[in-house]
Amino acid sequence: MLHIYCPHCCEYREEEEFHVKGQAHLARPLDPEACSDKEWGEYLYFRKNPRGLHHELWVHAAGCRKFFNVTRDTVSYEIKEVYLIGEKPSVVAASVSAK
Amino acid sequence: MSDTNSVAIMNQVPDAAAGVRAESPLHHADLATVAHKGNKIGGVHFREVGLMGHLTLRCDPNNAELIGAAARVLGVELPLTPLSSVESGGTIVRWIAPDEWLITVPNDQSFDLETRFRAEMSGHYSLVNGSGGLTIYQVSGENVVDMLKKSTPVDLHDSEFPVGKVVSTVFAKSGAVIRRTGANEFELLVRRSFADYLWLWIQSASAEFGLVVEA
Amino acid sequence: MTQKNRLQSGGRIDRSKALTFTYNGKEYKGFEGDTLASAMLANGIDVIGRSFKYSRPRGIVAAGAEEPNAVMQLGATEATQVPNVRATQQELFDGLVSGATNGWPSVDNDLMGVVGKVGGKMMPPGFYYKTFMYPQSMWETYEKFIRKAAGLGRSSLENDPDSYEKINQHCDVLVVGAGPAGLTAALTAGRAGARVILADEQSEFGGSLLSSRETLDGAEASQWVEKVTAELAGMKEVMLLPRSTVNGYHDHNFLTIHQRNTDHISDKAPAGQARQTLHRVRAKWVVLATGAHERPLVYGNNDVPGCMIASAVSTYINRYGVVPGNELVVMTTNDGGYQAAFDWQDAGRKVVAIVDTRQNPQGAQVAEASKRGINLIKGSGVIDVAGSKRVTGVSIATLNAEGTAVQGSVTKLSADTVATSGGWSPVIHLAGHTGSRPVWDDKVVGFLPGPTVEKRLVAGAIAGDFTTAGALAQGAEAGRKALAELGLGQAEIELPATEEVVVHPPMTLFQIPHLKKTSEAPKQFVDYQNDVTAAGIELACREGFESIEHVKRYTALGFGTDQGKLGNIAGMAIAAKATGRTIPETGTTIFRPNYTPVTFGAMVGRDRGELFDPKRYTAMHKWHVENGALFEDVGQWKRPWYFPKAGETMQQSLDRECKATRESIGILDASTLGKIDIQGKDAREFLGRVYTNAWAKLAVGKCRYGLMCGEDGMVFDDGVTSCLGENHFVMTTTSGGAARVYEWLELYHQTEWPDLEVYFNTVTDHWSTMTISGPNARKLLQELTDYDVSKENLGFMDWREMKVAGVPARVFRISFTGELSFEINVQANFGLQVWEKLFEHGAKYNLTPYGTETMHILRAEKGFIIAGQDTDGSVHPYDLGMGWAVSQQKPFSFIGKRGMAREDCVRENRKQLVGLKTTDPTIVLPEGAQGVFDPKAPIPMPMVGHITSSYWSANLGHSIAMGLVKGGLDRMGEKVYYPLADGRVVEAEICSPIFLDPKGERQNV
Amino acid sequence: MQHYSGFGLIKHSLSHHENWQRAWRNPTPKKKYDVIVIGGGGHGLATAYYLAKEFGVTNVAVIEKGYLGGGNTARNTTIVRSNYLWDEAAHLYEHAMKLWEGLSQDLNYNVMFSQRGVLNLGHTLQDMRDIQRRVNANRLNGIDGEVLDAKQVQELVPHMDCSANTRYPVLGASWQPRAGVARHDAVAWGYARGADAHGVDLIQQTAVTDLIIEDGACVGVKTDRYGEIRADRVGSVVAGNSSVIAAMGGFELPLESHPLQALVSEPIKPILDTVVMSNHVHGYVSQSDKGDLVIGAGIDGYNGYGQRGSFPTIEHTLQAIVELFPIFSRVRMNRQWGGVVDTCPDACPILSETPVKNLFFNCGWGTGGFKATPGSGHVFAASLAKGEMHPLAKPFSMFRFHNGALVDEHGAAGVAH
Ligand SMILES: Cc1cc2nc3c(=O)[nH]c(=O)nc-3n(C[C@H](O)[C@H](O)[C@H](O)COP(=O)(O)OP(=O)(O)OC[C@H]3O[C@@H](n4cnc5c(N)ncnc54)[C@H](O)[C@@H]3O)c2cc1C
Ligand SMILES: NC(=O)c1ccc[n+]([C@@H]2O[C@H](COP(=O)([O-])OP(=O)(O)OC[C@H]3O[C@@H](n4cnc5c(N)ncnc54)[C@H](O)[C@@H]3O)[C@@H](O)[C@H]2O)c1
Ligand SMILES: Cc1cc2nc3c(=O)[nH]c(=O)nc-3n(C[C@H](O)[C@H](O)[C@H](O)COP(=O)(O)O)c2cc1C
Ligand SMILES: [Zn+2]
Repeated sequence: MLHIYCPHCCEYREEEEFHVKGQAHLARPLDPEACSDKEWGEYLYFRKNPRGLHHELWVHAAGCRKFFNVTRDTVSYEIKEVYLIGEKPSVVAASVSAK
Repeated sequence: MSDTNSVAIMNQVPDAAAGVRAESPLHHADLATVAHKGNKIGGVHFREVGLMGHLTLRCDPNNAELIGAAARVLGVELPLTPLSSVESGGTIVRWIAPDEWLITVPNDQSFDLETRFRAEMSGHYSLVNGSGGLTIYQVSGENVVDMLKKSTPVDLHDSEFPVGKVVSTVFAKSGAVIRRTGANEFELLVRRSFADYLWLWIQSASAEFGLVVEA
Repeated sequence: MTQKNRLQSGGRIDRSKALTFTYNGKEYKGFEGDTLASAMLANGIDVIGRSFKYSRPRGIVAAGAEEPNAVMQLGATEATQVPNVRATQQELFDGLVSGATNGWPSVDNDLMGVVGKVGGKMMPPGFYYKTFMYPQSMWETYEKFIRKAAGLGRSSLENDPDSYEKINQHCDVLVVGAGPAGLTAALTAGRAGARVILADEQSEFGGSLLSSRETLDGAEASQWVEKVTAELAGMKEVMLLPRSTVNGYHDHNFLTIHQRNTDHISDKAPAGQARQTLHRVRAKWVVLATGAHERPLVYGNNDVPGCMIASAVSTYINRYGVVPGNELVVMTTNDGGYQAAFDWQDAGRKVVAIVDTRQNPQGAQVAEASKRGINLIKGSGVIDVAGSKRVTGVSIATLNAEGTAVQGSVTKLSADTVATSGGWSPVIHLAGHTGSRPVWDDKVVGFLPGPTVEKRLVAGAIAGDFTTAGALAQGAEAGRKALAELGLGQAEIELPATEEVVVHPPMTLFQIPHLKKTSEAPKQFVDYQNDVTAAGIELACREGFESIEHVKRYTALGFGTDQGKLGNIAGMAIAAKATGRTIPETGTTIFRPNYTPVTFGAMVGRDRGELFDPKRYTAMHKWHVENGALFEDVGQWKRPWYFPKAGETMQQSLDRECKATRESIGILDASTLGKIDIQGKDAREFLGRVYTNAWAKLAVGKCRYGLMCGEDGMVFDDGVTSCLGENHFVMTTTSGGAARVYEWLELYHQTEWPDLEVYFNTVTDHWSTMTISGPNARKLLQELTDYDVSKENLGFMDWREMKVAGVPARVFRISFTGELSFEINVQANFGLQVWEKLFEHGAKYNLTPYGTETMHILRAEKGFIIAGQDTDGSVHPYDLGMGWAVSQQKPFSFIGKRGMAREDCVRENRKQLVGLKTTDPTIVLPEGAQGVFDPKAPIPMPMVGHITSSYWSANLGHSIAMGLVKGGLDRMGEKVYYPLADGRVVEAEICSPIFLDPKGERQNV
Repeated sequence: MQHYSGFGLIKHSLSHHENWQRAWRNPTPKKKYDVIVIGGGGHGLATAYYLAKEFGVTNVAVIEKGYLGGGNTARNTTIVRSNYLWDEAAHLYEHAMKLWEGLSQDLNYNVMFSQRGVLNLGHTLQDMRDIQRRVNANRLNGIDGEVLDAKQVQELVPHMDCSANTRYPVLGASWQPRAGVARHDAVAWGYARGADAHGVDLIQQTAVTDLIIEDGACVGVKTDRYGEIRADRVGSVVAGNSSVIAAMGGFELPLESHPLQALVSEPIKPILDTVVMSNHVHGYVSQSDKGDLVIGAGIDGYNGYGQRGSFPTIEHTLQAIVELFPIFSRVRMNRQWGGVVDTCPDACPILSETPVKNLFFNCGWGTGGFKATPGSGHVFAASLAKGEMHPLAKPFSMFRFHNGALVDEHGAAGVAH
């Protein structure tokens, strides 16, 4: 069970207090009508789903109800960093596959 | 500088003259009788403090003007430190989130308080009366921590959870806002619809220590 | 029978407290301090069960968690039956009732044993997969027989009378295991004031020290244990948990401890006590000091009762005062095994020989053996034993230096007990639970915990140091390390003086060779519980099951309730040899929770029965109960379903409720609807983005219905939102959808549109909501308020503040029934009061309470949808014929707009919601019926959509239904057929879903 | 291939089982194959088997990074049923069901497919509506199924608490008598043995580390152990790791990999003959032929490749099991584990061409693909053989997530299996 630091409550809390909301930094296209079906479909459904470092969105559902970002290793489950909405992660995958 | 027209505020409490009985969420449990008939000694004490006025204030903690105005209305500074609370006179102010505080006053003062907020504050904030939806369970006693440990995953050790600390968290399969009010004294703010479930839970979790119901 | 194997003195049992227990219906005596196993051995019980596959007689081989055979049925009553209790871990209590889990008609004379003997040869690993296939139709019959043989113990058939506790714990250091290493770790951390939990599965602290005769500071080791335990017990921040197994190690240092509070007293917990407690621990640091398990050697017929591990023999003698036999042969690959012989001899029984597989062992133990005059046979091994229900003799042969082949002749000796030691396996199980893989250590001849991301330390035998001095020192060191990491300062403890031991290097040997090839040799068991033999493992490898995981799965190695604690390493070694690999190349299988099995009840705690899931109530709940309501579960809410009167059928109640509402007035408790207060100057803009329809112009005092879609354009919630002030709205959601919608709004606000000035607060529980509906609704309301509720003053889709029955209220004139309706909202503290007042005044109008079912009928008569019933996540507003609720003109591309414009969402012939009238008006279509256009089509029939809602309408005098039909909106008047399960085909005509008052005159009065 | 039979067992026992053939070879891969299947789980092995046996493509390699059948195939609760709601899914799963019914004989390997029936319980009125809807659809699609009321359920499962005084009483159930369970490992092994016998090379302990893409077409794979291996067509059948392979091809999939957990009790004497599943209280259970209760837990919300999930999920599941079967309260849990399930937004699989030519994906089976193993393998083999998707696979293109033609099986599949 994960132990997660809420950057708003400023302490660690149990996973049971949180909901995970999937991949972080998925910005809603500013002009949806300009998107093709393909682009809209990709926004809606297609995900990085990486094996390794992953930036994801969580909400402190039973606590302060604030959303925030977590960088977590999806294999070791280690949490590398927690950061606020609007911020960029400082821990990122060393090399993204060239292709 | 009032924006009372843009929001609807309402005195939700009937005049005393109307003779309307108010019923707290645990009214049906008839705690008075339970208290009378039940244990007189035990490791956990329970009391419902119902029918209080509970107002949720939301505003930007970095907006000095609003924060200052709130302090003027309340007579105390809003606690800006996460998970802290202040208590002054009959008023309790709890930090709930960086932009949210839960204020408790006697229910018949909630309209007055709301009116004063509306008069004093302007700009982007919200104030919501949630009095009907909340009740307070005061739990105390030698084994109160033992009982709470069965119910919530937060760390209740004095070093981690000093008097005055406030935590919104999971409580059994529901939730609660927990505030420590003394060495062996806590206040749980619970939602009306879950009140009966939590009451059953607390009875069960306290059974081994003996539960003293106060009314 | 007397306790023929009990020593007159010694051990940690209390001979003054005799206890009676029964095994297989026969009474025996033991003492306080015994385990069930030690008491059985004391009484000379050899056969305690039959093996799973071959039904071979089995005896006790170990003394702790690693025991594979002594798995018993426990319980004096039906309700307190527990299957598969390990006798070596079950403390004896007076009145304990136990039995073997297998064996028919009895363990001693088991008929399946004959099958095992004869058929055993035909049952190599994987035999199931190779047979029982033909003819295909016979499998069911074969399987019935296979299942007859399944299982060990049995489940109780009655409900558990006991309760279970669950507690959340937090600590600085969790120390697992209270042997010398765990004790010094805990003491060091404890002295610095750290919050420490020390857990040990055994009844007392001390670990291996409890069964050894070594001294600490010149005194019995147990004295030191007592001293340390007493000091720990006096520390405020230290929690001591004996009889507590750390069963799982989860991510981020979350561990669970299974504490058995009363299992040592009785099979049923005393009144008021929880039988077991599950501790859910979040530890800042974990010290694993779980010790090591001795490995038995693998040799011919090594499962005959009387074959044991050497350290267990010592434990029974030293800790329980029980010598489990008369004539002992020890076989060992290391110095450790000798101690059993010494203990045996000191207990006054005969040591036949020590057989050391090493060619030339030297050192203190060897010297001691010769001093004691024990027959020491070097460079040899026990290759076979004689006997079936008890060992009667051994065959000993000389081995080559590597221990891979027998050399020379075989000597037979008489013996009834064979104690073997094949070295020690560190108890690394917990270290592997979070994905860390163990690493092999040649010197230790065992696997050690691998690297981990957890904040975890190891100390003592688990770390490969098998000396007491090492354990003591490593424990203290782990304690100091944890303190340093935690920044909790420092603490020193004084370590007791230990006896010096000079150890001769062990030999790496697991399987004792036989004269014959393994496949032809007598069965050499590796995993007793699953009857896995060395030959079986070799066969698996030969057949291509080379990965150790394949070996496990093909042979069932380590699959048992002991999870292979005793046999796994030997099995891996045998597989390694068979495939020409090293042990580290072969590796271990994965360690998973539980370390030892955990009672379901303990995992469940008090979340069962009444407390399984919260029941949510409205302020009027008590009234509903008193007035005979039956309830429907809606999410966690208990909502009145309908209010039957005495003697009424459900349909009669519904007819009455429906009619009363349309003819006069009905009332619904609608408090469960989600309610969200929205404030801020951008509230209106926000609503425009999350709803499909327009909000820019909704005036203060007005209400509007809205549809909420996902980004895919599919409807997921709906409800009425009212404008309370220019910057103030209250949104209602479905009862089940409230939490989801609330989080949805916050998600968009916090992550997408933080610049919009708006705040959301849930007020669901704050308001009691009661809906009065029907032609007399206004009259009733007017009686209770001074406010003028006339049409002119409170129009349809208006709301006003007023007092109702003296209570300040917001009254919304909205309608889900199509009748003149008022939704009265008051602070919930006054809800029941107002509700009762309505009845006081409503009696003359026959005010009739109705529940969700009547609500469903009334709204269906009007064609109103219920999100989640008439929608399923695959319909958009146009599919529902609700294009009117979508504003394509809004400047902002609201959520759902782009989604519903995708190619598949705008194609022809989508399923659309329509009304359906059965040709025979008396037939009520079942909800969920599937429609076809051609009832004669062969199966598979092309289906065109299903019935979502369907009722008998007492008001209309015919049935009504709504359903999805392909292209339905363009097929008005056409027929759809519903072939039902009972063979009937019901014909229905597509129509408007608005069955009643299509112009909406009734609600507009 | 050596034929397996009871008679063979007797014969081999006379030679002390020394002469059994290997179930499969351990070959060194060739430089080039007609088809490479990435992933030696049940689906990958079935694909290879049918490619060779039914479609004549025998120059095939299966490349497996661990041991055969060690992925989700090794860790599922083995429930097999075909009572899916939507036509597209129902036809695909029923195709599999038909193959299950003769599989042991076809493979000459007893996969212990046991048609002991599956119950999907309903606890709310909406559950019952959904059950009616699904069973009616099944019936008209030619799939067996019935709606049972609580009393009938009680008769089938005498030890379950079907009384009215539980928190969420059992109102009824759907019942598919032909559904059941199978021995998961045997399925993988049976297909592996069959594929090997038809000439397929099974390359174990070898991970695909990259795809070789030339001119927009996939022409082979790179491996950690044998370097480059070329092929005319490549099929990826790696379940939870599909996004990883897709990234090698330079695209994303509409998938998320989550931990899904399961657990077994200690073996107990047979007490439960059917499979009981409840979406509402969130637990499902059957009893294996060894006697252990095989219990499926829920899915964790976060992405995870660790083959383990969170403890509360297990607690929650056992609460549900004890709620349904209060008598199991004193039974004990032996082992728990997790798998990595590839969940699709519509709870249906992806059987698809991809943006890369000659690269095909079979994935997205999520929490419930074991039951589809034969059908999935068969249909995917047909597609790989032809270079064009089989008609039963067509609705499951990954591109449905562009145009919106989802097949939403959440109601029927959900978390349940
Ligand atoms: C706990 C649990 C319970 C379940 N219960 C059920 C159930 O009751 N009924 C049901 O129908 N389904 C169930 N499922 C789902 C089912 O297990 C899967 O859908 C199914 O087994 C998938 O089979 P597969 O062959 O596609 O994948 P897998 O068996 O996972 O095989 C994929 C293989 O690909 C290999 N691989 C991955 N990456 C690479 C690489 N780069 N190179 C080479 N090889 C690679 C993996 O090692 C793995 O062996 C359950 C799943 C879990 C986890
Ligand atoms: N004679 C030999 O060759 C030999 C070999 C190995 C160890 N030893 C002796 O063993 C001792 C090693 O000391 P130590 O402290 O490392 O180990 P220990 O065996 O003394 O103590 C370990 C304790 O941990 C408990 N335990 C294990 N797993 C547990 C779990 N999951 N939950 C709760 N409790 C659990 C065990 O029951 C035991 O009480 C020394 O005294 C050493 O001399 C001797
Ligand atoms: C249907 C089924 C039944 C199982 N039964 C047992 C069992 O009786 N004993 C056991 O130890 N493990 C059992 N397992 C679990 C396996 O030991 C193993 O944990 C699982 O296959 C996952 O593999 P892993 O733990 O090696 O990652 C079973 C697994 C499945 C899928
Ligand atoms: Zn928080």
